[in-house]
Amino acid sequence: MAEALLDVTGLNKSFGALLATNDLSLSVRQGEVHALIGPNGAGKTTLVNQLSGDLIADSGRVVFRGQDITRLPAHHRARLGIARSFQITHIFENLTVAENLGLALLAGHGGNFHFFRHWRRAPRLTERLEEALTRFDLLQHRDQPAASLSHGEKRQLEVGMALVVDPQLLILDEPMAGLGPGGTVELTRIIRRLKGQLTILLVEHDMDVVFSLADRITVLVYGHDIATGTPAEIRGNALVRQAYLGEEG
Amino acid sequence: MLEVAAINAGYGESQVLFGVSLRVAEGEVVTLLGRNGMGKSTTVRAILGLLPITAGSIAYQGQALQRLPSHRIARLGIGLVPEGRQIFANLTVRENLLATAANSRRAREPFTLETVFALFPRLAERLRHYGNQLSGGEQQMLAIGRALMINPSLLVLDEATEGLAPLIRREIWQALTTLKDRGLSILVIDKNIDALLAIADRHFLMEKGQVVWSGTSDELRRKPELKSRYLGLEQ
Amino acid sequence: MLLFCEQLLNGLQLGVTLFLMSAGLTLVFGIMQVINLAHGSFYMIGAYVGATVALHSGSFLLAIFAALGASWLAGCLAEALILRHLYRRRHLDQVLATFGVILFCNEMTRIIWGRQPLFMDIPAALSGSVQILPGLPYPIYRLAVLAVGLAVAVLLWLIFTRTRIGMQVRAGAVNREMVAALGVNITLLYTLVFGCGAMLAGLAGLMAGPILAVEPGMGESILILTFVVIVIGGIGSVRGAFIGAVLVGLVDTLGRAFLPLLLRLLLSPATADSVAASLASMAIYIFMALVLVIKPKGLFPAHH
Amino acid sequence: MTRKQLFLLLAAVLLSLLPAAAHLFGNPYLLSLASRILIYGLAAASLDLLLGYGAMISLGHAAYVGIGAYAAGILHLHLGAPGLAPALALVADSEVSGLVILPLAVLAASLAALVIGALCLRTTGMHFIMITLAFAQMLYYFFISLEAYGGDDGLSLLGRSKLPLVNLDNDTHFYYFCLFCLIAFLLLASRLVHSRFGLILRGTGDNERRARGLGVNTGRYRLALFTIAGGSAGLAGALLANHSEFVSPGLLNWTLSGELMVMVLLGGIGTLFGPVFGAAVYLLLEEGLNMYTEHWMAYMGPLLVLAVLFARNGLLPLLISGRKRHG
Amino acid sequence: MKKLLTGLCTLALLLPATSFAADTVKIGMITTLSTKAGYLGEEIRDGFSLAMEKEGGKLGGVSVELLVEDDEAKPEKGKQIAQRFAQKDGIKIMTGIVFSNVAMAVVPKLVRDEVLYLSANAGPSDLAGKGCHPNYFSVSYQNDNLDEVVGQYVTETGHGNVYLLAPNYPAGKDHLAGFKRYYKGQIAGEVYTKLDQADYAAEIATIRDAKPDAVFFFLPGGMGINFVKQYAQAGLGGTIPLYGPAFSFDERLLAAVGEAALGVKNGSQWTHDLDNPANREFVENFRKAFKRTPTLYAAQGYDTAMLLASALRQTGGKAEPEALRQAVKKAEFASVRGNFAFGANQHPIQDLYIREVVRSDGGFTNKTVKKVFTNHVDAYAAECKM
Repeated sequence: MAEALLDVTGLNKSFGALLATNDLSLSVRQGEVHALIGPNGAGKTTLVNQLSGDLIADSGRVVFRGQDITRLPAHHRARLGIARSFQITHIFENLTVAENLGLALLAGHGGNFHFFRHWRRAPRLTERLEEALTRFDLLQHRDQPAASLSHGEKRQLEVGMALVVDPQLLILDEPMAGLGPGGTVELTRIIRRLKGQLTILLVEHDMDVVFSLADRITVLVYGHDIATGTPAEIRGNALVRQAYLGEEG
Repeated sequence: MLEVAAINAGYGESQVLFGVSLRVAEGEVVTLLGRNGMGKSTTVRAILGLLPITAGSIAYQGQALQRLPSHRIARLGIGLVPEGRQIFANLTVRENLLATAANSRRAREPFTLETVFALFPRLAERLRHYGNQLSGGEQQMLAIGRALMINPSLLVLDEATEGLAPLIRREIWQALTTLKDRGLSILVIDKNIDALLAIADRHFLMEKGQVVWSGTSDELRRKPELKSRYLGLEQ
Repeated sequence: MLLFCEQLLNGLQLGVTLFLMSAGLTLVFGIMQVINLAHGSFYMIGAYVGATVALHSGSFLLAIFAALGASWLAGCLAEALILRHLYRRRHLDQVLATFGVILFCNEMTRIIWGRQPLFMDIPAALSGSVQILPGLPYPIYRLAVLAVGLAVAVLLWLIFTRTRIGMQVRAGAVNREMVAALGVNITLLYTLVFGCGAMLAGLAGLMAGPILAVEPGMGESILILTFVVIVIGGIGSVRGAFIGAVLVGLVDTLGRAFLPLLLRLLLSPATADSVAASLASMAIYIFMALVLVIKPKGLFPAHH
Repeated sequence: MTRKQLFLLLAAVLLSLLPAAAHLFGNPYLLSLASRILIYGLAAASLDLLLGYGAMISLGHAAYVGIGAYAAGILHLHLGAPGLAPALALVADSEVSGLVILPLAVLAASLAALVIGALCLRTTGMHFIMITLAFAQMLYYFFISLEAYGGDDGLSLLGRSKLPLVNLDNDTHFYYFCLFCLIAFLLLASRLVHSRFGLILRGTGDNERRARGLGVNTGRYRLALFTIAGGSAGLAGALLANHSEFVSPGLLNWTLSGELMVMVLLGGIGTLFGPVFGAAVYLLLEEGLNMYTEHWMAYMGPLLVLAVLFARNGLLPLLISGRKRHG
Repeated sequence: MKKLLTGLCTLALLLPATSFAADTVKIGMITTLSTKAGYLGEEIRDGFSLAMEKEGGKLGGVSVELLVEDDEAKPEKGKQIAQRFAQKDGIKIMTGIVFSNVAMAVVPKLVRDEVLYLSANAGPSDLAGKGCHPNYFSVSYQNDNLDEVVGQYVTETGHGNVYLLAPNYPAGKDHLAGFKRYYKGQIAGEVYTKLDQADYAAEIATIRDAKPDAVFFFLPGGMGINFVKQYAQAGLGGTIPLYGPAFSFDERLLAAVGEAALGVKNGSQWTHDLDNPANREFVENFRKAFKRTPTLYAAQGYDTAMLLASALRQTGGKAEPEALRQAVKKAEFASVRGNFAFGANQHPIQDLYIREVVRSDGGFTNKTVKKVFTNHVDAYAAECKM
C-alpha cells in the first residue's frame, strides 16, 4: 500500500446546529487521483476548506506529509505544497493572465518586498512563466485581463495557478462546473496528463470525469465518509447507490 | 399554463441555456431531468425572473413573464422551492412560513399553517426553532411549506430531495402526490427518476443547456437507454 | 452617589438619542449593504422642519408629524433617486454620492432658513423638572426623550419579531433574492425601510431641537458618533445598535464627568484637567478602537 | 502614442509652462493654486494606492496628511528656535532644514500609519472604513488639545523649509518643487504597482482568499502598503504646511478624508494619475463655483452625485478612452 | 479633447478679472458665511455694506468694490482667500475675519506684505501684544476685553465663588484668563469641554454638585445655545446666575435660545440701545434694510467701514499705505460706540458695558445695565513694541 500523503482523522465542523463535517476520515495516497463525491450539501466544500486552511476544524486531525496542519493558516499550508482551485472560479480578475500566473509563482516565497524592480524581472521567473503560459495554453492571452477570458479559459487559468508552483497535493473543487463539453474534455486531458506527477484530490459531480480519472473514490453523505474504494467498488456498493442515487433498496 | 419558448440565458459572458423550451399544463406534474451543470437550475432561475433571458419568451397563464420582476411572477402564482433550500436561517420555522405568506390569487382554500403542518407534521414540532437548527430534510419541508404559503398554482421544486435520507424522501414524494391531488401543477427537478416516474405526467431531459428529449412517463420507461445515458452512474 | 446616578441618567439619555440615529443606519448597512453618510442630514431635516412648524403653529404635536413626515419623505427620495442605484456598487461610490448629499443638504438649509440657528422650545407640558430621587431634580423633557427612545426600541423589537414586515426585513437581510422570489416587492420594502430609518433620524433631530442648537451641519457631529455606535454594536444588528448606543452614551458622559476627578488622584490639578479634557474628547474613539481590536466585527455581529 | 501618453505629455508640458503663464498674465495666485492642486494631487494619489490597488477603503487618510503637516510645523518651530538639542542644531543652522524636516515628516506619518494600520487591518469591509475614521478623529481631537502647538488655533510657520539649490520661499521654486515631488511619487508609485510587491498587493486587493491560498501572508503586504501610503500622505502634509505656512487640526478632520476620497473617485480610481486630475477638477470647481455663488456647495453636492451615477470609473478614464466605449 | 479645453477655460476664469477704473479701491472681506457660524460673517458683511450704502456705494467719497469670500471658519481656507485677494485681485485693504484662529493664520503674513488689515471682530492677544504691527488695526476689541468687564462686574456684585467653563482650545483658555484678570474671588471649578460639544448634561450636573455662587462661561455660537438652554432646563437658571461675554448673547442667538437666556448678564463694548446719534442712525437704518436688530458684529462691520471712509476721505482717495495708515490711526469718525480711539497697539481704547437679556416685543434683546470701564486699555498694550 502506497504511503499516505494526506491523512484526515475524525474531523468535525459544525455551523450552529448544522454538522457540516461529521467524524470524517480520509486518506489520500501519494500519487493517486482521489475523487470525492456526494450529493449537494454533503459537506464536500466544507471539507476542502478545512484542508486548505480557509476554515479551521472544530476537532480532529489533518496530517500532511507527516506534519500536523490542523490549525495552520491557509498561506502556510500553501507553502507546504497544498494548492487548490475553487468551486466558483477564483482568479485575479483585474490582473492580466501573465500577472495571475506570475503571482502564483511568486506567492510561495516570503521575500517579495521588492518595491521598484518590475515583477517580471524576479530571478528565474521569465522561463518559468513562459513555460507555464505554454503548458496551460494561455500564451496568446498573456497580456489580456483575466476578466476578459472565456469561462473555460478562466478555469484553465485557475488550474494553472494551482499547478504552476508544483504542489504536492492539488485540490480541485468542482473544476468542471459550468464548462461546456469542449472545456470538459480539454480540462480532463490536462488533469490526466498530471496523473502520476502529483497527488490530486478531485471534488466533482460529473461522473464521466470522476470515473475516467479517479484511482480511488470517497463518498460523503451528511459530512461523513460512507465508503472509499476503487471506481468499480464504488459502483457496486449498495450503500452508495442508495445514498447518492437515492435508489431505495 | 407555463410555456417556456426557446430561451437563452447565462451568467455574464458564459451562456448556459441554448434555446430551452418546455411547457407545464394545468394540474400536471412535469420533471426536468439531467445531471448537474446541464442548466436545470438556470432554467428555473430564468422562469422566476432571477436571471434575465437573452432570447425567447416565457408565459404563464397567457401573461409574458420575461420583463416582470421576481415578486410579480411569484404573485402570479409560481411558488419556488430553490436549490439548496435557502431557508431564512435567522427566522424561526413559524416566521419562515409567515414572512412571505400571501394569497394574491384569492385561492378559495388557501394554505395555512395548519394545512402545511398536516402535510409535514415534523414542522409543527419545531415551530420555534431557527432555520439553521433544522436538519436537511426539515429544511426541505420548510422550503416547500414556505412556497405553499404564497398559495401558488404552480410549484417549482429545484432539487427536491437531493442529499436527503430515503425515509425523508419518501415523505416528500408523498407530500407532492398529495399536492398533485389538490390540483396543484408541479415542475420538479430531481435525479430520482424512479420515484418521479410514479408521480409525474411528463418529463424533459436536459443536456448541456438544451432539452434533448421530452415525453410521458410511459415513453421514458420504455427507453431505459435514456436513463443511463443522461442520468445514470453507468457508462 | 447622587451625582453618579444623575450622570448615569445623562449617559442613558444620550445613548437612546444615539440609538434612534443608529437603528435606521444599521438596518441600511446590514440589509442593503450600503454606506449612507447622509443619515445626519435626515436628523437635521427633522430638527429644522420640527422647529419651523413648532415656531409657526405653536404646536409640538404638529411639529412631530411634520418632522417625521419630512424626514421620511427625504429618506424615500434619497433612496429612490440615488442610493437604489448604488446597492450593487462599491462602498466607495456610496461614500462619494452621500457626501455630495451632505453638502447639498447643509447648503439648502442655509439657503432656506438662513445662517443663524433656529429656536425651538420645549413643549409646555414637558418643561420643568421632577425630583426623581430626593435631592436630584431632573428635567422632564430629558426623561421624555429617554422614554421615547426606549419606547422606540421596544416598538422596533416588536415590529421585528412580531410583524410580517419585520420578518421580511430580517429575511431580506440574509437572502434578498429568495424574498423577492416569494412575492415580496423587495425594492419597495427597501425604500420603506430606508424611509423609516430616515424617519427615526428625523425623530432624533426633532427631539434634540429643544435641547440643542438647530443649525446647519448639526448632523455631522452626531453622524460620526452614530457610526461609532454601529461599529461597536455590530453592523446590521438593531440589538447591537441599542447596546452600542447606550455604551457610547455612558462612556462619553461618564468620561467627561469623572475623568478629571480620577486623574486628579494621579496628577497635579492643572495637568489633570487638561489631560482629562483631551482624553474625554477622545474617549469614545479609544473605546471603539479597543472593541474592534478585541472583536473585529463588533459586539453583536448580525448573523450572515 | 496612445491617448493616455498624449494626455500625460500634454499635462506635463502645461504644468511645466504654468509659472511662465502666471507671470505673463501677472497672476501669481495661479501658481499658488496650482501648487495646492499638486499637493492635494499627491495626497489623493497616495490614497489611491490604498483604494485602487490595495482595496483598503480608508476614511482616515487625512490623519497622515495632518501628521506630516504637524511634524513639519513642529520641527520648523524648534529648528528655528534657540537652544535646541545639539544633534538637531547641527543640521538646523546649515540652512538646509528641509533635509531634516521633510524626511522626518514622512517618517512620522509612516510610523503612525504602521501602528494604526496594524490595529485597523484586523478588521475588514465596513468595519475597516469606520475604524480608520475613528483613529483619524482620535488624532483630530488630540491635536485640538495639543496646547503646546497651538491646539485648535493651529501653528503658524515663519517662512518655509530651507533646501539646498531651491528657495522654497519663492513661489515659482516652490511650485516646481511640488511638481518634482508629485512626479517623483507618481513614477515611484507606478513602479511600485508593477513590482513584485505591487503584483502581490494587487492580487490581494482583487481576491484576498485566493492570494492566501497561493501562500501569501496578505496581512504583511497590506500593512506595508498602508504604511507607504501614510508616509506619502505625510509628504503631502509637510508640503501643505510649507505651502500655507500654517498647520491646524482642521487638516485631520474627516471632511478632508472625504474630500480626498472624492478626488480619487472623481479622477479615476486605480489610475494614480487620475486622482491628481480629480484633485484639479475638485479644487478648480470649488474655486470656480465660489466665484459665482456663496452657495457653491449646493451645486457641488449634486455634481458629485451625478459623477458617481454617470461617470462610474472617474473622469480621467472617460477622457482618455474617449468615445471608444460607445463604439 | 473638448473636455480638456473646458478645463483650460476654467483655468482662464481664474485669471484676473478685468480691472476696474484706477480710482476704485478694492476691499477684501474674508469672513465666515458657511458652517454653523455663518451668520456672524453675514452680520459683519451687512454692517459693512450698510455703511457703503449710506455713502452711496462709496466710502469717503471714493468708489470702492467689496469682495466677500467665505473662509468656512477654517484657517487654511482663510489663508487661501487672503492669498487670492492679494495676488490675483491686488487688494491692499482687508477685513472681516470672525475667528481668532483664522486671524492668527492669515494676518501676520498679510501685514508683513504691506496689506492694511482692519479687524472687524477677532482680536487675538498675540496681535495686540508681541505680534502687533503698524498695518494691523482692531476696530472691535481685544478678545479679553469682554471677559475682563464681566470679571470686574462679578467681583463688584460680590460673588465670591465662581465656576468657569470654556471649550478645550486656546481661545477658551484666553477668555477664562481675561475673566480671572479682574475677578478677585474663589474659583469653584474650571472645566474645559470638547469643542463643538452638543450635550452639557454632564457638566451641568457637576456644576449643580459644586454649588457655586455664579457660573462664568465662554461658549461661542451653537455651543452657547446648547449650554444656556440645557442650563435653564436643568432648573439652574433661577438659582445660580450665569455670566459670560457678549458672544453667546447676540440678538440672533437669543432668538434661538429663547426664554432660557432671560436675565443673563453679559459684557460688551456696544449695545443697540447706546444713546448717541451715530448709533441711533445705524440701528434705525439697519433695521430698515435687514428687518432685524443689528448685533455687535454688525456694529463692528459698520464701524470698520466708517473708519475706512474717514481715512480715505483724509487721503483724498489714495490707498497709499503710509498715508492711509496714518489716517486710520487718527480714528476720526463717529463710532456707534461713542468714544473711540486707538491705543499704542492700535487696538481700541473704549468703554465697556454690562448688558442684560430682556424681553422686547415678542423677542429677546440686550439692555445696557451699567458702564463698568471707561476708556479701557487692553492688557497686552504694554507688550507691543511698535
